[in-house]
Amino acid sequence: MEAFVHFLQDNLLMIYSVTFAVFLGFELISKVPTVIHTPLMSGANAISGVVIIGAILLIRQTPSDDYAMLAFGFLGVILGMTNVVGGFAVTDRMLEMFKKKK
Amino acid sequence: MEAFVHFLQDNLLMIYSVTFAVFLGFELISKVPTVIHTPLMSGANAISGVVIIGAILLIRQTPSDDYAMLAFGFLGVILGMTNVVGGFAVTDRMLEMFKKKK
Amino acid sequence: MNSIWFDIIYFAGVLLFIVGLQRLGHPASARRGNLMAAAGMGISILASIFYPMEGSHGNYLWIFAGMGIGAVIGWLAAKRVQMTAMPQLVSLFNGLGGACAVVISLVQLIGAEQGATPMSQAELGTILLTLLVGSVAFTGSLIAWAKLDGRLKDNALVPPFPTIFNMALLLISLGLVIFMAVQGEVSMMWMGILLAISLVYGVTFVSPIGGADMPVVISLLNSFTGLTAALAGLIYSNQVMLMGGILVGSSGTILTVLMCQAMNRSLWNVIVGSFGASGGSGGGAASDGEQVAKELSKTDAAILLAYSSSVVIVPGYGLAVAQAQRACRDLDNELTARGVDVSYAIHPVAGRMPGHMNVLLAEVDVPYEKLMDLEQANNALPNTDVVIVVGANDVVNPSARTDTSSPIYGMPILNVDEAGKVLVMKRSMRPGYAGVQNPLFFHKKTHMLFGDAKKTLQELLEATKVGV
Amino acid sequence: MNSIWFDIIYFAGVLLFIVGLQRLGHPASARRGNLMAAAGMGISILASIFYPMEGSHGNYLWIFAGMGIGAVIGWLAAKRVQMTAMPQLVSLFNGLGGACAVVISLVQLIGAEQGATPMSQAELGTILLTLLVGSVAFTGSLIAWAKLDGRLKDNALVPPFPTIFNMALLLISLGLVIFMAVQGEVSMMWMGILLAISLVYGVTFVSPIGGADMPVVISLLNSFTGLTAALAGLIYSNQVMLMGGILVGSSGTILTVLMCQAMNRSLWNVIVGSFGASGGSGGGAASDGEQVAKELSKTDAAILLAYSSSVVIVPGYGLAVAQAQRACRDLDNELTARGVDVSYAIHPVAGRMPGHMNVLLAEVDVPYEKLMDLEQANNALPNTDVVIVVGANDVVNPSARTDTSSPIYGMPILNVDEAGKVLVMKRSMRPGYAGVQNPLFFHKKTHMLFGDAKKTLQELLEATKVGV
Ligand SMILES: NC(=O)c1ccc[n+]([C@@H]2O[C@H](COP(=O)([O-])OP(=O)(O)OC[C@H]3O[C@@H](n4cnc5c(N)ncnc54)[C@H](OP(=O)(O)O)[C@@H]3O)[C@@H](O)[C@H]2O)c1
Ligand SMILES: NC(=O)c1ccc[n+]([C@@H]2O[C@H](COP(=O)([O-])OP(=O)(O)OC[C@H]3O[C@@H](n4cnc5c(N)ncnc54)[C@H](OP(=O)(O)O)[C@@H]3O)[C@@H](O)[C@H]2O)c1
Repeated sequence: MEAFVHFLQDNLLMIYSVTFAVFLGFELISKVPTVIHTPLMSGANAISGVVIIGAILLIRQTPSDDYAMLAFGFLGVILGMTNVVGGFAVTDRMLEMFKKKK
Repeated sequence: MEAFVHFLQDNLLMIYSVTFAVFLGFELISKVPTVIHTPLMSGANAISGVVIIGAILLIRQTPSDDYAMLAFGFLGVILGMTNVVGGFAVTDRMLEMFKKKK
Repeated sequence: MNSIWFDIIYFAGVLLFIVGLQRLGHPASARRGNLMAAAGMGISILASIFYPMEGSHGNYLWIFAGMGIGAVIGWLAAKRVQMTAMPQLVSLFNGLGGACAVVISLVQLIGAEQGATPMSQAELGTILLTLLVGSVAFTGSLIAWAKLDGRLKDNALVPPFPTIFNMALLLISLGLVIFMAVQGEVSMMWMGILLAISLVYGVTFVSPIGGADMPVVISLLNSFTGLTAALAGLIYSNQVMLMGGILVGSSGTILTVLMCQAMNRSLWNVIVGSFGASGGSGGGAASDGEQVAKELSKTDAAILLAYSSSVVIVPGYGLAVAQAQRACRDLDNELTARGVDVSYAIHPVAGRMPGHMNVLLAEVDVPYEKLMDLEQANNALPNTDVVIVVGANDVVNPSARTDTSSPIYGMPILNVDEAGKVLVMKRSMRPGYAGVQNPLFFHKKTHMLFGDAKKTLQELLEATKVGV
Repeated sequence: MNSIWFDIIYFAGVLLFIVGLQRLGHPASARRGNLMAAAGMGISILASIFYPMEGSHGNYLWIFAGMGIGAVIGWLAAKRVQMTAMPQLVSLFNGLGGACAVVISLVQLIGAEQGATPMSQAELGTILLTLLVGSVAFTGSLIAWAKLDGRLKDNALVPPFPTIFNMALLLISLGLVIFMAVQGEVSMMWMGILLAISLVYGVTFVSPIGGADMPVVISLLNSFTGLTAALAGLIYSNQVMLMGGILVGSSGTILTVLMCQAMNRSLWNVIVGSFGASGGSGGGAASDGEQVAKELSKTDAAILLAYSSSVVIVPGYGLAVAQAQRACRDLDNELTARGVDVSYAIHPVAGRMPGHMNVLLAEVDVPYEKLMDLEQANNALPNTDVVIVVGANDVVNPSARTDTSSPIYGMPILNVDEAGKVLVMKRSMRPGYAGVQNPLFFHKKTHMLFGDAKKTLQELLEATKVGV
């Protein structure tokens, strides 16, 4: 309980901004037309690749001779980067078709 | 400059939450039907009466024998409370009419 | 008690504001939304009264007395006001909110001047900005109220070269704020000057704008009040004031823009443009000398109506002016009793505020099913026998469809000229809000019934009852 | 350099994500929105590489090498994939994102076990949750990919009593997270068990869901990946991961709900319900013994088409299965050359993903003007001579209008039965996705053209060219 109260006190503004972000995510998407669902999903998926930053920070923290950990981090960066680049690229390809129609 | 950097550093999360609140305000309202404009304006006006909290805090901070300041704060509370109560009440009356139609 | 619990209540208050605003945006849930926002306000105010505070002097009596008085005033005003006077009242309330912010910032500044509360430059700047914006919201809202309430003529209190004049005032007051903030010290004199200029600016900002544009102005001033609440929240490091104020500030801004869009105008055009001010009063007369508007006697009109099978009523600003909603409903009842199919076509910007016509017709219990929105109406009009235009003008002006030079060009209108016959009730040939002539009045299908709308409707009712 | 500058870049990255998502929601601005989000990602990644960090060991070579490899793989995969295989690819990418989170959390946990990085209970719990959700997103996405790619049958890998089984796995894994977090210590064994259970749960969560529901599942798993990114952001106190992840998490959730609504189903029904799994494969046959579906020869059909003045083509999932878009376009060209007015009616949920039909038709350059949405089509259909239904079924099923017991009751459909004649191309009398019989096939206006859609269309084209 004590710890929880402390946590709230220290992170009040973070709680505000996270809550607002949740509402914002809802509101942004709540009225999109059906035809845009798939590209939107794909674009959101690419954004979720932001987790790659975790892998980058991991590598930076790892001592340069701890090869096992570095290999792990390296794998993480490859996975994340594939998600990011592939995700945005495939979304762009999907959307190309909408543009053509204008 | 120095001060500005310091300000940013200390208030980063507040800046996030304020920015999100701005976006949220926009998104919440951006697609409302015309017929709801007036009650919405009225409701938002009532919410802006939240400034009354400033007057309340002011009174609480003022020494109990500083009558001039207390009178000022008192005036502020009256003004703010009129805005709040009147605002929500008049909005409710406007919206009563929408309900009748259902 | 640990202050975190009160912070949680503030947080809940903010959430209630957000969800309340969201609900307010949909007619079906709007009332609940308003109540939710009110609940959020209630708990936030309570939390602020009991929030643990070092060096609190209590003074609860002052607080509760003030709240009690304000609540009673607000409640009575809200419950007693006429439906049609509601926009004014909202404006008045908004002005009070602005005044509250002015009072707060003045007290803070006086405290700083007496050296009671030391302040950083940033804090001082914030307080001065609160004073500035609050003052503008205060006097601006009062002017808007006076105009809507018919207490102030459209061209009263207008400074010479209003646009330049206002720009100058704005720059001077902003300059003063920066100057004082950089100085880091409060002088009573400079503070007084800033206050005076800000109050004047509020007046001259609103006075050149036409009375009919006041709803837009109120919405704009409302977002100003929101901004002051947010600034005050910064001063007190109070989250609920800050976030609530920001939400109102941004949603008020976008609402203002939406209102302008609904009239097919830009915000800039509303603030600077003057056609709102000239409309309605401008001379006009039947400018096109060759065209003639045909009149019709009340008896003939009554016969026409009684023998038609479908009638659509198009209400406009004139209905509100003449307070003819009851008479309109009576005629509707009579015709319906005779087997005529009567419905109403509501243009989104008919009248002077969004939903104006809905409000008036709801007042006399016109059932919801009889109301058609723009799209429904335009689908129904080609199959309608007679259209009665009751004090509407711009919203049925066909030149919006065709005349690219018209100020209302591009605004979607009710295509009443597609119906069989059109009866137009107005007092003269003067133009409406936008100040443009209406070719509908010279259309071969159109007949005019001149006179006050209420009187005309009552006479028509008589004629229908007696004559036919 | 002061870290605040990098924080500002992170902030800009978050803003670009928000504005990008907003733009992505409107077809006209979606492409720009995607690019904005990509730009936000680019600057955020760069900022994270150079963010001032105490005790950074650099290792830039590892970072850039990994980024290079990942970028090439992602780019090639995105550019080479067939249009129709895009949903699979998105699922695969999503799985990789989940895997990345798994790798990160594993390394953190191993570090904690070796005592390198001391951790609070809250931190430990957050990391374990990242591991759990990331693993589910990883294997779940792989299963979704395999199903969409036709590599996994609908009923493969389904555990006994799937709903109970999955509920149990979920509770066990959550229990493990809490248990380990409260202990405050990492043991390799428990960590291994949690990882294994989470990975299995991902498989068994998705495997009972029908292949046709995969778009919904992918969207859901995508919001899971967003959640892991946010959790990882908490671990690193990194704002852009936190906020970006939250945004994806919440918008992904609401998108999932919207997708379900478009099919007139609930999310719960998609996850637990099995009609998605049985549809399409179920027996069916012409259940109603008394009704007979009429067939038509290709030659007769060709004559009918050539002499009609307006033809509407309704594509459905069968068009995608048969890859008949080119054949469809060819017939369209031939008919148009003969003066027939040909257009396409696109139901919002035709096919197996939103926009599926638009994608296929765009691939063969059907001009935008020829496409009608649901509303336009239903206005045009009463004046249409012949409708060709190419492998669509549920979206033209009239029982959605009338039969309250039907699982698709209430879904708006294309009212093809209001046109003059209806030609239906499919291979058998088997039902479509929803597994319900379609009375349209027995309608007096309907004639069936049995066979693979591509072959049928090609034969029709021949018959039109030669025969008439
Ligand atoms: N709804 C909103 O939110 C809003 C807000 C601001 C501005 N506007 C603007 O207001 C206009 C609304 O159009 P509208 O067609 O409703 O009104 P309008 O174009 O302003 O015309 C009103 C007409 O009513 C007549 N009238 C006035 N008093 C009357 C009385 N006692 N009896 C009979 N007739 C009377 C006037 O003609 P006589 O003088 O000849 O009688 C006038 O032509 C639009 O241009 C819109 O853009 C709307
Ligand atoms: N769009 C989305 O986002 C989405 C996502 C998930 C689910 N859904 C659901 O999917 C359904 C879509 O409806 P729909 O009308 O497009 O498809 P459908 O109802 O699934 O019917 C497709 C029809 O195509 C026929 N077919 C299959 N292969 C064929 C071939 N090679 N040649 C000719 N015909 C072939 C099948 O009949 P035969 O087997 O007799 O040939 C089947 O009846 C809706 O129920 C919707 O709710 C949509």
